[in-house]
Amino acid sequence: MIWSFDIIVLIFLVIAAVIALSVRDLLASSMVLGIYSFLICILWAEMGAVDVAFTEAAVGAGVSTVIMIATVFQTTRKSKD
Amino acid sequence: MDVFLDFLIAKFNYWIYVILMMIGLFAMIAKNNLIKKLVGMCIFQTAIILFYVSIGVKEDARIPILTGHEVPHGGHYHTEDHERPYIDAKTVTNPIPHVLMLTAIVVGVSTLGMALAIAQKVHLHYDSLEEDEILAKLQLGNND
Amino acid sequence: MKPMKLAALLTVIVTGGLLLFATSDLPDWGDPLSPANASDLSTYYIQDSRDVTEVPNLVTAVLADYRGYDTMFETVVIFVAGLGILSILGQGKCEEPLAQPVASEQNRERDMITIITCRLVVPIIQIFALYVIAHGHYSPGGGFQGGVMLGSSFILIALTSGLPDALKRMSQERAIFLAGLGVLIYAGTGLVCMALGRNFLDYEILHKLMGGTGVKARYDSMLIVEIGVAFTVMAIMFIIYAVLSSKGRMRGGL
Amino acid sequence: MSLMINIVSGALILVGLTFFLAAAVGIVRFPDFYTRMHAAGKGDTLSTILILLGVALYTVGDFSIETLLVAIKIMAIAVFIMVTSPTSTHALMQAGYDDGIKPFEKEKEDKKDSEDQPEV
Repeated sequence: MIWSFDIIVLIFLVIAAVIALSVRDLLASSMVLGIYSFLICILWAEMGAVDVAFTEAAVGAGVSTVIMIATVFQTTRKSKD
Repeated sequence: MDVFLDFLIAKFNYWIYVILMMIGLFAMIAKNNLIKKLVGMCIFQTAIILFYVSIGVKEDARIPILTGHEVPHGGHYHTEDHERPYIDAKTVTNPIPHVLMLTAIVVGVSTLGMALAIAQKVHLHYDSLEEDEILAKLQLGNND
Repeated sequence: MKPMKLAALLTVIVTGGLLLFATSDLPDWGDPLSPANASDLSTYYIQDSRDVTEVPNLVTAVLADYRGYDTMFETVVIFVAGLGILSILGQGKCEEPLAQPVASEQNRERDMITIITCRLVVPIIQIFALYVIAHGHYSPGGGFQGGVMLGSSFILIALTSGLPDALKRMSQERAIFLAGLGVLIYAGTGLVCMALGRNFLDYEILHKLMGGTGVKARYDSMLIVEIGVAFTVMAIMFIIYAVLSSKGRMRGGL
Repeated sequence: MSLMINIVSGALILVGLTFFLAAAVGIVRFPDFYTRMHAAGKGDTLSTILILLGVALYTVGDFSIETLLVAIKIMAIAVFIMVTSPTSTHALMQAGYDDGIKPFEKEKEDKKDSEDQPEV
């Protein structure tokens, strides 16, 4: 564990979460959620949870983002809030 | 200053987890769009998983994969004969939260897929993902 | 909608304030002597589990052996989620027109460069996924990660050369069969243990079938169990993508 | 010998980071989608390969079979990135072109306003 690195990544995490929820384009929202997942993956690797980080890298950046984008593509891209 | 820094390092993680959790909760309650609600659900879920994993962190500890282990050849597994070094539990990260949360992530993505499927079904019926529009159409259907 | 947002904000602030107040009672971050870290159970796992199972990766040992029952039902949850998605959106009977013009189904020219690169990359991904599954005893990895990677290699095929092309390699029936097979491998291992007179998922007795000692039986049956998990996860990940990207029609797609 | 290797690998990582910075500046400063992707694709690939090369060289510093194996794995990652990163950039560009994004043209911008720097 490296506490300074940890604090920086955590602040980025909050920024990414707020952007993912405040942006009006749902496609952009899904992409930012992918970035959020990757930041969390970095955080877990730093905390020593390598297995969890590996899973999150495969799931969050791979499958989760893709199925989210597939849904946005099949339904609608616009959001009112 | 040092006291404050120690306090910050000790508690800063938990504060951020609470903030992330509350961001997710707020999105789940107040956002109008169904996909946005699901994004909030994802953030809430990861905040809880982060909390669990950070419980197992130990200062200056290694990852929970033991080294210094030679693979026995030819199926000779004499565990009594091997000289195992004593492992100090303080030097290895606690593996239990990792195990619990590893499955939670994969189950999380399948539940997210389920929720997205329901959202697609809702869009198929009401041609909208906005909560208020769906409610208005439901009201219209009831008045008939 | 305004009062709703205000109420939500109030709820969030109150709950968050209470939780922030409660963090003062939590142990410090990274404290090796916190109750969770100094418990007998975690100390036992760290000190003794390698002698009992021969697996240096403690997470794999705890996941597939000590907590095997838990992992089995997590696998079942994933399987059920896949079936649920199929039953919510599946059927392929929906008649409303595609969101994108039908041209995307056959006529749209797929990009040559991406297709060729994916042909190059997909086998490497699959081999690496198999390595991750098989090498989970010694490095980070295991059934869940390898399964997700195998599934995403099929998703990559579907993304570049179209969903029909991917369904030719992994049809819906085959995916469901593989998902069921994975759960069957896992539960079957447990049932064999029961048949030999031990508890469910108590792998030690399997040395009567596989030879070697009880420790080696535990080591080997962990791999078998991980393979079962990987089958289920791979198939369900692909089903989730295939259903969601085509609105359940299983044609067209992104 | 070890010091020499450390210096060379440090220099490689530093050059890679410089290219990374250039790519990031390019993404922010370039006027339209295509030029931005140009900066991202080329800068990212080169800088990642340079950084990985530096890391691999640093790993080989104390030479043994194990460190050599680690270095080979790192170089495998570099080769993988060399194949996939330009392809993903190309796919993004293709998607943008299919979507009908107009490329940036200097003349039109000049007519609008005569500033030296194009609007970002």
